[in-house]
Amino acid sequence: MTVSDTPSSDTPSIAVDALSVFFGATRLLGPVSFRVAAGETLVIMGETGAGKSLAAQAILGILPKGLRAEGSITINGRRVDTLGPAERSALWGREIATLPQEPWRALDPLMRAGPQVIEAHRYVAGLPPEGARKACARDFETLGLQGAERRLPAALSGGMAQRVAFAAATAGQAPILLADEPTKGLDAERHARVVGLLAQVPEDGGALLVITHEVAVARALGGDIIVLRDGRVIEEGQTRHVLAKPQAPYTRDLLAADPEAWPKSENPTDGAIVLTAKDLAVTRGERVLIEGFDLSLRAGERVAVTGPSGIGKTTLLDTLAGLIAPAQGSVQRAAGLGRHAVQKLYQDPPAAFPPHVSLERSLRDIARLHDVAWDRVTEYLTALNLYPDMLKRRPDAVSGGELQRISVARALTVRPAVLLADEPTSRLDPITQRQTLELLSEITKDQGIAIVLVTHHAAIAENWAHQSITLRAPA
Amino acid sequence: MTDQTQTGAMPRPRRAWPRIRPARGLGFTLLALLALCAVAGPDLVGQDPAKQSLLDARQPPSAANLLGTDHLGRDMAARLLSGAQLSLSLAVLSVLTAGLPGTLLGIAAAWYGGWTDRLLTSFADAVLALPGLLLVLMLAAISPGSWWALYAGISLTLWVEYFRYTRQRARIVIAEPAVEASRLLGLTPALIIRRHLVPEIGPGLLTIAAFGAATAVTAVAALGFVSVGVRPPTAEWGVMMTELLPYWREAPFLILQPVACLVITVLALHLSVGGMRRP
Amino acid sequence: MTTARPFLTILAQRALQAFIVAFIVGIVSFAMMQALPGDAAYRIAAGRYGYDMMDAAAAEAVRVELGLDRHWIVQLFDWLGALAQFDLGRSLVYGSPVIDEISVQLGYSLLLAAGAVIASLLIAVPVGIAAGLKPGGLVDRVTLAISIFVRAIPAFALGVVLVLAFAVQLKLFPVAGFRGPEHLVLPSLTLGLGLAAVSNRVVRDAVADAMAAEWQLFARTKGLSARLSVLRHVLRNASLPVVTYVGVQMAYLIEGVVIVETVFAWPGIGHALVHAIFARDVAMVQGTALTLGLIYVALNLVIDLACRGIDPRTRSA
Amino acid sequence: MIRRLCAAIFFSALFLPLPSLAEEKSRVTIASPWEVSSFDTAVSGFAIQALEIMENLVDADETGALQPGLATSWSASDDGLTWTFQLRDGVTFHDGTAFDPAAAAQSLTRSWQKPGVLAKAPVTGVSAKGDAVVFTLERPFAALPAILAHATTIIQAPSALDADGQPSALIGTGPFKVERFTPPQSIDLLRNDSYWGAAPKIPAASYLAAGRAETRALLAESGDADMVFTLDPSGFARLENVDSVKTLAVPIPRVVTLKVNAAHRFFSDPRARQALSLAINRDGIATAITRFPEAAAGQLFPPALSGWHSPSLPRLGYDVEAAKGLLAELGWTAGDDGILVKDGERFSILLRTFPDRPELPLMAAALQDQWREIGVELQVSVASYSEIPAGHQDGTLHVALYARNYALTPDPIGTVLQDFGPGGGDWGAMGWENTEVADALTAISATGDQALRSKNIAKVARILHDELPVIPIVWYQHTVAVASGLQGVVIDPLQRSYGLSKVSWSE
Repeated sequence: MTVSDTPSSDTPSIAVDALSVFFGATRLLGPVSFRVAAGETLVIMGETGAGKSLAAQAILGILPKGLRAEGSITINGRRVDTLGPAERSALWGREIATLPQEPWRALDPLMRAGPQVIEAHRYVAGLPPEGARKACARDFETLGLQGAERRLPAALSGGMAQRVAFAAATAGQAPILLADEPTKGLDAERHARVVGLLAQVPEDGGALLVITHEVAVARALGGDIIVLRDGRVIEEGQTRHVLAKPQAPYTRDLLAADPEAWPKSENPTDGAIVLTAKDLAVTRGERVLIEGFDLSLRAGERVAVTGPSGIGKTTLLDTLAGLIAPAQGSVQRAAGLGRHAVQKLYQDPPAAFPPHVSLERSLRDIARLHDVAWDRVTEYLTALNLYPDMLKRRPDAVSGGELQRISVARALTVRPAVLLADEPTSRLDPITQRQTLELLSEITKDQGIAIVLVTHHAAIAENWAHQSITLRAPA
Repeated sequence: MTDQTQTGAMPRPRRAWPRIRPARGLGFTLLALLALCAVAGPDLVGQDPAKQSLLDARQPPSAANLLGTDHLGRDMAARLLSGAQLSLSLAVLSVLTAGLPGTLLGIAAAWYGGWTDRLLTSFADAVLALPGLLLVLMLAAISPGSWWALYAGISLTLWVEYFRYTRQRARIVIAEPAVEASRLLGLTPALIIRRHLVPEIGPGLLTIAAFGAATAVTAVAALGFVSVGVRPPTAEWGVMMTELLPYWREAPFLILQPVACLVITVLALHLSVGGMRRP
Repeated sequence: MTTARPFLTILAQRALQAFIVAFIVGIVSFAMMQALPGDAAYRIAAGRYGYDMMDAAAAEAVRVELGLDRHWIVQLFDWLGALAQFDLGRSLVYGSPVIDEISVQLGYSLLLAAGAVIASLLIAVPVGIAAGLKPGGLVDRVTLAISIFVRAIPAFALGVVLVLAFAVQLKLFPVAGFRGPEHLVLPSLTLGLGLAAVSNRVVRDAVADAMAAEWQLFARTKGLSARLSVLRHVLRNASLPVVTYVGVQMAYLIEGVVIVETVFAWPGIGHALVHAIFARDVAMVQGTALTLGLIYVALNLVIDLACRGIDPRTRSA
Repeated sequence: MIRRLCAAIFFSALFLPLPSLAEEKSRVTIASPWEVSSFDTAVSGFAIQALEIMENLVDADETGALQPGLATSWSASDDGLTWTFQLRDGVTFHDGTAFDPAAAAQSLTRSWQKPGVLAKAPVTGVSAKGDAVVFTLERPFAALPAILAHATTIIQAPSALDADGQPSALIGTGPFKVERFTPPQSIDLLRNDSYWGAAPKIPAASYLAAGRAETRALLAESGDADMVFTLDPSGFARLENVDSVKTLAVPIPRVVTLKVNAAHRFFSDPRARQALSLAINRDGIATAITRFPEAAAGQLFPPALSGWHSPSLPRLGYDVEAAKGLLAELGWTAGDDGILVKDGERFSILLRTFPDRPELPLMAAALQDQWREIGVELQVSVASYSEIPAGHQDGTLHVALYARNYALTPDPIGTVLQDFGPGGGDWGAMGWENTEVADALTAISATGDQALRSKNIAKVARILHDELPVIPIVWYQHTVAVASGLQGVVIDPLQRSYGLSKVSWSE
């Protein structure tokens, strides 16, 4: 990490003083102040929508239109918030590198992985073509990506895409790395690899700024931490200390919400069998993903299904829902169950609602079609800690946690016997995740609804479900 | 609340075309005015659009003839107003009769997929491969001078565009989890179309329609140019453009008038549609 | 979303489409020509001899000569049978082989169409990019207004105005005719402007979409300059919808071609088609329609291949 | 990359040295509306003749007087049934083959068997005899030489026909030979250096068919075309003010006429036809539409038709009240909407016309408005002109508007006989027969005696003027724009020739 004008060791790589972000007169974030020096790590943690990402955007100078930042930002000893857009963008890749939230979407879909890294070496680091190619080959080797140079982003797994993005982002040898939710949607194994990659940065003398809602990431990276809530700093200090002895109640809640800390669920009720799968096989194209899957689902039962990414968990769920005909074996619903007795919950709640229609409209449609009184729907909403007022909004105007609960209420409206939930909380912060899953278990227990939860979180499977099934690829 | 900063790296700039509230109001005002002109027709200026005065041909605007007179000494204002009736109804009708089946077939192709999709797509491709002009000219030849033949021919060549656009967009929407969820929840196809498809593809369709309205009128002009037209003394903007072309040097204000009417119509449509996208 | 199709599959699909198009075009144009009111012998005689020389006697002579009294099924099978031997027959009006007529005129029309597409791209691409880089900006709004205006002007009016400006006033290009490349400029520009009025908005949308994509932002934050990001990433991604749209536009080009050919006295197939329809020259209509249909299929093949060139997803995976 | 390449190609196309513009001004370019689509003289004869590629046995000067062409002299036998045309010696076709009686006879036989003027003449045979071509007739026909001056009787070389007997090249004997032919738009010509007559002064010429009058006017204005034929009134008015061109308007024997179905119950009484005629504002039409006020047709035969136009006939007038009176005499009364009614039937008729001559639909619209004044409702159908002969044959036609050329051949008798002879004609009278006219026409066609002809012509003209089987509206002017540097331009009112062989560049 040698840059010609390396700042002296006591100059922080990045210093933020009283940074606030406003929408009109509304303060969305701040004031926040922090500094990260070379070889140090700072983790910004907080609930979903706490404005964490705004901090990253303000530092880079890419705040969305209509938002305005105040306070000072200094990068490598140079005040940047007063600079024009062109000068700020000149820092990108050279002084400050950024790891994207969703690596798949951050890679050009039409360009192969190799060239996307090579061009960074060539145009950002200024290497000659041959040198850039070699540097890329070196990166791919170090990152365990050998052979992926000719692959298109669509042919990369999430973890691989994140590593390609890492190589591309850091090719310019910037001394600072900014990572916004780098582990979003990754399974446990990939999660660990990315965290390992990040942990390497301060060790190599870089400054690392990570934004995350996962306690495990903060724990693994150490350094300093800032806990945000509603855009305000709740607590800060050394990560080790804060995680061990949280002072603010909110931080305590956050830690307690870690699935590892959840109590083990009680024994299942002995309800009637509502859904049976026998010798089920799931295929993708010609490839057999899952074979010989058996399941007898009882009313009120909670079953968790875990397994590595790409094993076919979602396809299995669709087969159970009857959306896909089984490649082999059978799925049978108990006699008397109607067409709508099996419902799904989705990973990305905004994608599961018609985006241009108010939530109330969506829910009323369903209530009307199934002859359910509107009062019943509002009862469900209240039981899920939602107030009917928010239904006036569109799906993109409520938080992910709220929307997931609304989708639970929506599913309950059709009086299902089985709920199939596909990673319903993977995009939510720990507190919201816990609340959502707790409400789900309460309601399904009350209503005698069976639930199959697909998750990559071993602790959730262990602690929340009555029964946990781990899928493995057939030999 | 979730701001976009959470779900995406950055809020996307509006995909819509330049969108300004007052502009939209202006669009609706213009449309209302045009509709008024079409409904009231030549009565607005109290002149007979067919009445000639050969010796007063090609006169510039005056108190008696607000917009001047055409090559046969007919009042331009009265003819433009009378033309508004035909042109606007042609635009609306051809957009409707091309847009409705085109959109419905597009949805059907996307909804059922498989053979239905392949069949409809091949059919649309074959229609595109058949020179549209051939179709229009032949229909016009079946009933020379008839208004309906022109309109039917134009409408027949325009539907493919709606089909292609709808099919392409609807395929994406239908594949989304939101539609799957709605199906599982028991929404009827009609309701799914209303709640999911219409809001998603509507703005794009309206843009095509706005362009299609212009296409319909200029198509009449183009047909007039190859000597396929309506019976005199019918006034229609496209027909007038062709009729007045010979006088473009000595009286350019004549041909500019129907062109200006069409520009205003298309502009009004675009402004009031607000978002404008093409497939 | 994109399905990978091997090269041969594309060829086979297009070959099948070509066959279907040939069949449909032949049948439809024949059927419609038969359905037209009026006596074909009179129309053909009119087309041949002009109105000074055309009369009932000429029409009767034509009827006997061409065997128009035969049942339509016999006439259709005649045409299909000849077609199977790659014979398009002789023009009923001119007596010359249809293939000769088409081959001369088609060359000119293709030249014109190519000129128009190039002109439209030369206009639409820079304008669309300029507008798409800043959606909602001044350039965007001004070009939108101009697009609407150009769209609402009939091609013939645009043509004569261009001639007045560039040929009569500036004396840069000839008014009409088709001697050298300079004769191609104004007709191409007339057609190209009409096409560009729509396609610049397609380019603009595609560029605006690409500029808003997360990968574009990442290309910037990883250190590429705005220029490099546009050149290396945005343009390529934006070109996909544009290329597809150009393919669709081709189908509509033929209408414009007729007008422009007439205004610029350009010997083309659109013009020939119109005349053939008026003169009930069934053989010419069928031959021309067939040729145009096959060209459309061929163009689609080119578009498919171009998309494959741009989008590696359709090749691997 | 591709984009750059395309741009390079396009721009290099833009800035290539412009050969035709840079070329020294020696080639004369003609623009005219008429397309040349075929090698067949029966189809494209007019252009081939006017461009002097092929020639007739008989030529004609601007007044219509017959002149020797490829035949040096001709004579009829005493019974008038055999005509002998003595051919010119030492003439060769453009490809070097000899022009001889056999070639001439072959070409003429082809013309005779194709629809055209020769097919309508009472010919029974064409043959080569010695150094002459001999026609045998079934009855005397004085107009035969005139017919042999017609465009469809031009002589093409036998080598122009392909194996199937279809013409596949333009090979004639004229002062210009074809360099390049691009149907239907253009013909490039080179001087025929072995021409038998006076060689043209210009080395090369081009013909460009530009269908639109706007294009032709712009061609003239820009100087891209040196002789532009058939201008629209607006373009003509504009070019009159352009210094680099001269405009000319020559009256020609073409008349816009209205064919009336005299067999129809509405029109069987001559008074009905007279009423329709009286309701036409010819001056208005001539002033506003064709813009030659003096060309309002006061009678059928225009002054350009020397020998047939008779100054003594009273002009056809415009008198709406008189027209109404005549119709009232016939029992028509105005209905509620102002349209006349008789026996419960509205006076509503369909006019057929065609768009090939752009002024016709305009005049139709004018008639529509003018006849509404007298209570006649006119529907206008603008379609193929073949609808007119077709409507004539099946009797469904009411009225038709078209432009009739009475000098298709230098002697109008052929055309007039066709139009007003027994049974009427597709482009002439319908359901109207007059034995006096028929007899007079037969007499004219059989004799060469000028006094006898004049007497009979006057009779025909007078009867047509009174009875109005066709109602004349305006006479045509042949409008031409010529580059001011061009000399020796002669505008042929018969439109048989563009006069290319006589023009030259000044200096």
